[in-house]
Amino acid sequence: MSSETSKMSAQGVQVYYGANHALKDVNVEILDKTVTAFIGPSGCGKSTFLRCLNRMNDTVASARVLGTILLEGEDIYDKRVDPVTLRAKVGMVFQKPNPFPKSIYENVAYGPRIHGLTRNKAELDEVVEQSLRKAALWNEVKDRLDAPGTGLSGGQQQRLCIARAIATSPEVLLMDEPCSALDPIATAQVEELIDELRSQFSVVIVTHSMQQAARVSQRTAFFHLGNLVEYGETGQIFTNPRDPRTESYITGRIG
Amino acid sequence: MSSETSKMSAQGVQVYYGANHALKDVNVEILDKTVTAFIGPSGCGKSTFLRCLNRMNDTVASARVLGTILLEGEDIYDKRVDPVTLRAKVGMVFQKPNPFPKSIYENVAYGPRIHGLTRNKAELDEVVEQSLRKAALWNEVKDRLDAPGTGLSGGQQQRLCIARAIATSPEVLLMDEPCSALDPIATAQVEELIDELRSQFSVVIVTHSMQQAARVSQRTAFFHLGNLVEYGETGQIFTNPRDPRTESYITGRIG
Amino acid sequence: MSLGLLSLIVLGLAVLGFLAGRQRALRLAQGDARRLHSLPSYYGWQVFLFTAVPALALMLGWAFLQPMLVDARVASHLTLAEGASLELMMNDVRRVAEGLTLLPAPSSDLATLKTQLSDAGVALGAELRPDVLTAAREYHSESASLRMILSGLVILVALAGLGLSLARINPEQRARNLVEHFVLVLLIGCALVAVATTFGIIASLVTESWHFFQLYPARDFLFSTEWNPKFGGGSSLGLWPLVWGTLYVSLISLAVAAPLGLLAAIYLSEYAGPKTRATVKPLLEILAGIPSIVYGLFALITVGPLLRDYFAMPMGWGDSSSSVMTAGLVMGIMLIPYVSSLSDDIINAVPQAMRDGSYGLGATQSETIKRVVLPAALPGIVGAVLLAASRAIGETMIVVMGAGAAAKLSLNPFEAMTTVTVKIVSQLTGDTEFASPETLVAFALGLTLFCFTLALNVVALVIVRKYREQYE
Amino acid sequence: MQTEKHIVSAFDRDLEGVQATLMKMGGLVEAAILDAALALETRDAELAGRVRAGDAAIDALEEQVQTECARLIALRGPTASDLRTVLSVMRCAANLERCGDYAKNLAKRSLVLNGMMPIEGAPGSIRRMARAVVMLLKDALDAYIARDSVKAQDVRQRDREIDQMYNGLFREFLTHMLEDPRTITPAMHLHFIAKNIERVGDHATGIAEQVIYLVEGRIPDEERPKASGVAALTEASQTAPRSES
Amino acid sequence: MQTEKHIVSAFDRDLEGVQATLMKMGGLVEAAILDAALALETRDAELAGRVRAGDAAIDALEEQVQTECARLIALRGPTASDLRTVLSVMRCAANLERCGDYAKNLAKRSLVLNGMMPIEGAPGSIRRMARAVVMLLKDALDAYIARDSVKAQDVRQRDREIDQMYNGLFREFLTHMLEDPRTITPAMHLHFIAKNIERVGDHATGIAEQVIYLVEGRIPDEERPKASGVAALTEASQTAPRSES
Amino acid sequence: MTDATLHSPQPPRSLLVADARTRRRKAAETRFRAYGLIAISLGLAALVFLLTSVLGNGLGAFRQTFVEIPVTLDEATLDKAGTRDPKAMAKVTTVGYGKLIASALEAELAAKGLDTAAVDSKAIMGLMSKEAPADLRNQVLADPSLIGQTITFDAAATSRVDGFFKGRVTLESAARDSNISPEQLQLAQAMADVGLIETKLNLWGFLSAPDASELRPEVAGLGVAILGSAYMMLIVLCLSLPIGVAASIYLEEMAPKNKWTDLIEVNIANLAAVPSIVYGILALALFINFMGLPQSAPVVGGLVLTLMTLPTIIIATRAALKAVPPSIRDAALGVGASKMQSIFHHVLPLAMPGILTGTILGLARALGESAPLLLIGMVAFVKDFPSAPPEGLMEPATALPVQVYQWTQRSDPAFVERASGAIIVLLVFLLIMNAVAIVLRRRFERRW
Ligand SMILES: Nc1ncnc2c1ncn2[C@@H]1O[C@H](COP(=O)(O)OP(=O)(O)OP(=O)(O)O)[C@@H](O)[C@H]1O
Ligand SMILES: Nc1ncnc2c1ncn2[C@@H]1O[C@H](COP(=O)(O)OP(=O)(O)OP(=O)(O)O)[C@@H](O)[C@H]1O
Ligand SMILES: [Mg+2]
Ligand SMILES: [Mg+2]
Ligand SMILES: O=P([O-])([O-])[O-]
Repeated sequence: MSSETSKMSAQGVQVYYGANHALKDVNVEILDKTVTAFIGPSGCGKSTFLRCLNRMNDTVASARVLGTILLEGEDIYDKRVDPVTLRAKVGMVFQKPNPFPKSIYENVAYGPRIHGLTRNKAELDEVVEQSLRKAALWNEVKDRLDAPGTGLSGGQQQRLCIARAIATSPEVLLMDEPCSALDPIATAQVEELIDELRSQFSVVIVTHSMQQAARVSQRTAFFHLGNLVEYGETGQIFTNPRDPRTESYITGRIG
Repeated sequence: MSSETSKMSAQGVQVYYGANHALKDVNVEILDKTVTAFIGPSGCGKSTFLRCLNRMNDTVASARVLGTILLEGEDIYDKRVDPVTLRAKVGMVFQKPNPFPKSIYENVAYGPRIHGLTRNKAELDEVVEQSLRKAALWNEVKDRLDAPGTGLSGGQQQRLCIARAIATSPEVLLMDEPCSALDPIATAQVEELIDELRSQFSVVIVTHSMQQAARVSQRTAFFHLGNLVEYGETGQIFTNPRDPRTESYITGRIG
Repeated sequence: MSLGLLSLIVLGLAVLGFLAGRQRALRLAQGDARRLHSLPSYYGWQVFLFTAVPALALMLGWAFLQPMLVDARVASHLTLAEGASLELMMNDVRRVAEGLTLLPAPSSDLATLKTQLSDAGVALGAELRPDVLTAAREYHSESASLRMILSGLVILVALAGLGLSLARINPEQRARNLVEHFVLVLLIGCALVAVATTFGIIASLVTESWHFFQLYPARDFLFSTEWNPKFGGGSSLGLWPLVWGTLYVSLISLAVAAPLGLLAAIYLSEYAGPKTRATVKPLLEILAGIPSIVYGLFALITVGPLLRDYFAMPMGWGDSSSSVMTAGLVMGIMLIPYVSSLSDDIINAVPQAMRDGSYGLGATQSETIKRVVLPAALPGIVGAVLLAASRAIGETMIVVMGAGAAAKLSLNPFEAMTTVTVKIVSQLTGDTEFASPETLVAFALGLTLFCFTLALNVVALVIVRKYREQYE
Repeated sequence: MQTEKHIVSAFDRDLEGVQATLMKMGGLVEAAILDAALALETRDAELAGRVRAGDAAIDALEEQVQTECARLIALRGPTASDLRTVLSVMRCAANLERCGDYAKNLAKRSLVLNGMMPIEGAPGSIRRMARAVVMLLKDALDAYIARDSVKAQDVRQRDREIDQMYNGLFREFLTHMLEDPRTITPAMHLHFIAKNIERVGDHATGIAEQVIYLVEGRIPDEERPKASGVAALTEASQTAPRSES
Repeated sequence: MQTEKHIVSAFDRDLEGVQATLMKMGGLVEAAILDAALALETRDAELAGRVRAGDAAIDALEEQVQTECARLIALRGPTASDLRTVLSVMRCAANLERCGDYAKNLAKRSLVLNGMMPIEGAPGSIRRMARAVVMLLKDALDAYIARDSVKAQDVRQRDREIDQMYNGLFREFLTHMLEDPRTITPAMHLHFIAKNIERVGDHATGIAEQVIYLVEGRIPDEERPKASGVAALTEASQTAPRSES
Repeated sequence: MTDATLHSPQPPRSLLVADARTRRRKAAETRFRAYGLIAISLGLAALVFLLTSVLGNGLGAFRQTFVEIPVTLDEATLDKAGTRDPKAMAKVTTVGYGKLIASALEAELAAKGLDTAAVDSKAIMGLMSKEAPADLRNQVLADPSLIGQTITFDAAATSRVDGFFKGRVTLESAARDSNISPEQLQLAQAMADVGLIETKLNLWGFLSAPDASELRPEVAGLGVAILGSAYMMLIVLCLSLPIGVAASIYLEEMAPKNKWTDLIEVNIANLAAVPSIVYGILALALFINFMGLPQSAPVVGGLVLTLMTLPTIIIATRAALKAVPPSIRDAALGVGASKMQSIFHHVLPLAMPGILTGTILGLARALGESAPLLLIGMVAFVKDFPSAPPEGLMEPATALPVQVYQWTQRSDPAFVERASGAIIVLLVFLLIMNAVAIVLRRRFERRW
């Protein structure tokens, strides 16, 4: 189903928030063209690790990241790496749909604009259309690209955010509980979209819902108390986990 | 498992918000000592119906309720009924835990105080302790009854709210998505509690999570577009629903 | 060259720099902006900032320093007459110098020059003295030459910035990061203005009070109960009558504002329908938007006489239209919206869930308010009342116009009393001479007032802040 | 049964995948039974060997179906008709696997029979019965695919015919044994073969019952319409004990 | 397997309930087999009749287990070991139900045999074998309860002994038939009875395999350790074909 | 559990019967509601009382009694050379014009046949403002072509005559008044009857005229004050908006959250609540005493008001920035925008309505502020208009609220009317600013 080449590779990642050791020696290979899910109880460090992958943790003053994270072999925490460029390559979608209060078009065009990815309006139009198509939103919005993005329904907004992230042609898409603010039907649509996106991107998704992880991911990583307890093929994690903590969590014996 | 006597009975209930016909001819018997779950897509009228049951809809100016709702044979929409008295008998627990910013003790004592249910402090103490015990919270808080209720964890807060509702010795407990603001472990604890409460109260719970409805309820009502589509034994609804709409919803074909 | 023109030139250069920088970056990237580290306009902005900011900063600094430099040099030309102040003479010098720049052909004769000057709109109080004229001439030429030097320097700095930053442009240059750092420094500078203000307030109050206490014993100021300034000297400047008046007025105003404001806030946030709320709330807030001078006038011409004619005189409590009661009542009206608005916000901040919780238990609305909402909002409300108190203590115009000027320690609210702020105004308006204790006492009063309100504010702010955090 | 698509199409994909595997299994099993019967008639040791070897593939498919279904339940948490589908797939696979075993057993016994005295006509009868039972199995699987409960009921009815064929063979072989004691050993094998083929019919009925479970949500009440209950037994007591053996 | 409790204890309760039903079924099945064997030996028609009637209870229990399990999956969406538990319960119930069928069939045939010439020693041998197989079944269920995979492996090994007992009986009955053609019909019935008891052993093995699946998450590779593979077959070709019939 | 002991004393109650306790609770409810209503009514009554008092006192300021007389502008007296050279014409002083007016008035009285026996000619001139001749002179100098023509000259009547027609002055009060006699008033009444004296709208005159001395309240206007206020507002706007926004951006978005920024935050909140008079002291000590800026100059007023407004704007701006949900920032950062880009592209534009609203409200407060201006000498009597900025910023001026204060300090009761009138003007400005703010807020209000 998914090619097994590694896209990102985290080696011995540790994160401290001040004195709080939030993440302890995490080693994960994010595979190319694969949906990887991070599950685990609240506060176990899923989001923290996710935000390490595109250095969103840089914006938290107290956060300190140790270890190496490679994107296609290059250390993203190298001094010469500009986090801004990195984030264009490792896009992010957030828990609550957060379109800019601008037109749909402008929402999608923003990334290409600030990164100077297109040379003219025609190219930009093309990028916007392609991104919206990939996000399975084009047909719903093509007649009202000038309408404000905030006027869309929750699920559409989230897909717009995905389109926006896609527009900078990232290699990896990070999603932090992208459906937790959506109703079930919108959730299903976004899950469906994630399933489709996997043919083109690596997708990493944090979710509280084990059902969701089971539905959309090919690989699952289980975090517990800042440790990466188990990482493997989703089917195996859910039918026959190796670690008793994973088993306990999956079957609802620990939170 | 549950005795089959009817506690509340809704007959031909219709609700309008202004011109919006939100609920269409709903007939439901809420059984005594049974957990009844309301499920259905967003906006189908679950909360609306729930709030009819203790006249919380009275606080919405535009809401108009037709039909009869009987509590042990008495029409709760009768002119002579004071909603204030009704709500002491039909308690309510809300989506977000909302303890009063007072001590744990005061939170629980509030209801009995305003209704004058106890004659002296000793009786009140007794009521508070019993309520907290029933809410499976006593052991966790007995040493700090004077600590503020807001200092508890989310799940504890929700159980405190349940204790508070229990303290007026209601006959029916209404819960509107009581776990949707809680993390999985707290959710599980509250579900467990609901399961225990059923030996003493009728519990009616609105939930977005079908898994939750399946886990905690004995009866399930499925609402769709303001209609009560199907109402029956939970196991039957989930394994062999009668109405194709229920089937579609349960199996994830309509949102 | 006037400063305005100079700044225009600098800005013009900066705009040119922007265009050139952008262009150069694009050219270096062979027209494909994607090869640049940053967007082309950032290269332009970088040049703009390096051109404009140092030059303008130099200009501003110079503008502040120049008068001091020139003053120092010119003062040597003046022979100071007995009793005359250097300040006043320097004022003349400046005026004359200014006049000289206006006149096309200033006459060398003193008398004609004076008429020439007065025709040009420079009215001189005293005779034009020769040494003043020389000083003015000196002043004039000094200023002119300094201004020339400045202009040259500023333009040079601007050009240097432009050239250097243009030369540094290359496609790998992190223009965006550079610009952003630059902007950050500007932002920090602006943030420091607020700090500087506090610093300025404290410094000016403390230094002048220090001067005062050298002239007048601090013990008398702090512990005497008599206030009786005499401009001839031998004043008694005791603080207590003023403090008493201040507190008395504030108390009365709070006694009016706190209950009315709170009850109004409760009614508006809990009972009133959206329509009532939408009309009444802004109406009440008008009260807060009305300047205090208006209240002052109201006290002076309406409330004062009213109270005197219908209460004080018939009851035999006094016959002054200025009274503590007048000022307190009017100030109370003014403070209603301060209490009600803040309380309203605070009551609204109590989550609806809290009310639902109470209704769900079968509480009536007033029970919910009294037992759940108000206790939850109490710290915030206390904070609101404290802030109103701070405002009452510092309020000036109402007491200046409504409370009277007599420093008294009395309990009769219909008597005129005075407050700290009134005395600050009365000691500092008119001809001020910064040498007598009667003037300088105002700074000591200011310091007292500042400390009072500071204490109240800090307490109130801490309370309000804590309260806000509760629901976040 | 639902005809609309799931909102998340991955579930539909998975479900279709596992049902396709089931059908593949069905094809293999049908072929195995027919081949084994042919090998018996033609005394073709090589074909019989192939059938025996082929059972491993059927077993592997069954294991795949069971694992896939468990995975599907674990990952998708199916309910209502979806759950019934998954469970019925699991049960059908178990049924088919057992049928595969019978085919293998038939092939094994046919190898053994190759070395013994042939019994006149018996292999032909066996093969006819095998053909009939494969038809039944095919129809059951068709009914499954089409979610056709009428056809499934028909399959359940037709199982009686298989039972009757078995009863006939039982008597026939018994006659042979009584007539000629040398045929006792081969007839014993034939007895077991016939019994097994009759069991295939029962499993086809099992699949048909799954179809009814799928469509109507309940397993049909009596296990299967019986020829006539106790009456059949007393009759059979002289001949062959009925069915659930 | 997990030993901690679920956070939501209702699931544990349900799971325990269904496993208790399973154990009850096991008890009924064991008793039915022993009773049927006793009825055969003592020619006790009344006891045999009771065994036959008792099968309905076993069937009902099986249906209850299956419905409960489906309900459990629908309502709780179990995963990992919980899911395995539920699935294994379903499979064990199917196994036990089948064993119940065999017991009923034994009882039926014992009724038929009552009216025929007794074969010396055969009922005693059958009963010994039945006792052995019930021991096996009991051990398998004990292993299930204790989640004891070692014991389960032991059960799988001991199934070989049952197979050997069956082979012995097969020869014995064959000898009887060859010696006295009048015994052919009753011996045929005894043959089938022995075969069925051997199958009960297989089902016990099946339950043991579920234990291993439960504990280790996979069905053991070879279906069961065989006596000796092809060697056994060539030997058996003269006697009885092994097992998977 | 001892469930049985719980709530045992409660007999089952029917929903349909209200017990005594319920009725008591309902009564308490009604009472509580009434208290709130009373409080609101009192507040609103105070507002109404205040406004009617101000309006009642101040509306008169927009009307002015004029003596209307035809005056022939005699070339011989006014432009002896006949060159219409303004310089030459300026040689004719107000005294000359005074005589011209006096004769014209007397002629007119005679023409209308009014009996002037009871009043002498000085008293007749006393009906008109002392400013009248200067007024006429200004008219002529502004338009020399008028010379030789007969124009109808509207001379402002003195404050007493004005007061008489507005009901403030009566014959009895005139009897006790040294500035006017009952006879003069009777004459004035007679002149009014024949249309020589008329009270009419004088909006422009009131708004544009500069202040006038103690003796001529009738011509005192708000021109200088409005201009001074405008200059100060200009300075406040130009300084406090950019500085305030920049400071807020730093504090809200950029600054690390530590003790120092916490201190700055408390400091700013405190600055917003520091009494305005303290700012006056600061300005006096810093700008005037230390930096030597001129007293009474708009620049000093502007600077001190800037300092005062800054915390308000910073607080409003920070609130507006805070109201922009963090998700917007995350969104921008997530697609690879830098922090500055996320702020300047997204956060700031979204916060702009809030910032502008806050700024306008801050300006409004600054516009009405008087205490600090008193201390920096803006109470001085300023009759001359300051010139255009930037020079004008350094010239003496006054401000609206201070003008009010000044007028209240004068003894002539006519100034009370003027002060109230000035307040109406001030309130109108504030009303406009607040209305703009409200419109802005309504228009761009965003619910996230
Ligand atoms: N900005 C922060 N400052 C300090 N500590 C933090 C910060 N963010 C997270 N933490 C801490 O780091 C730990 C891991 O947090 P993280 O947000 O990664 O958990 P999570 O697994 O994503 O939880 P959730 O499911 O609730 O989102 C927690 O203990 C949390 O308290
Ligand atoms: N206060 C209200 N005023 C007007 N319309 C309302 C109000 N509350 C609910 N409605 C409308 O009534 C319908 C039913 O709403 P309700 O809240 O009962 O749905 P719900 O099933 O609880 O949905 P959800 O799962 O999202 O909570 C919706 O169409 C909603 O828009
Ligand atoms: Mg709802
Ligand atoms: Mg097999
Ligand atoms: O399939 P069976 O061997 O049990 O008939």
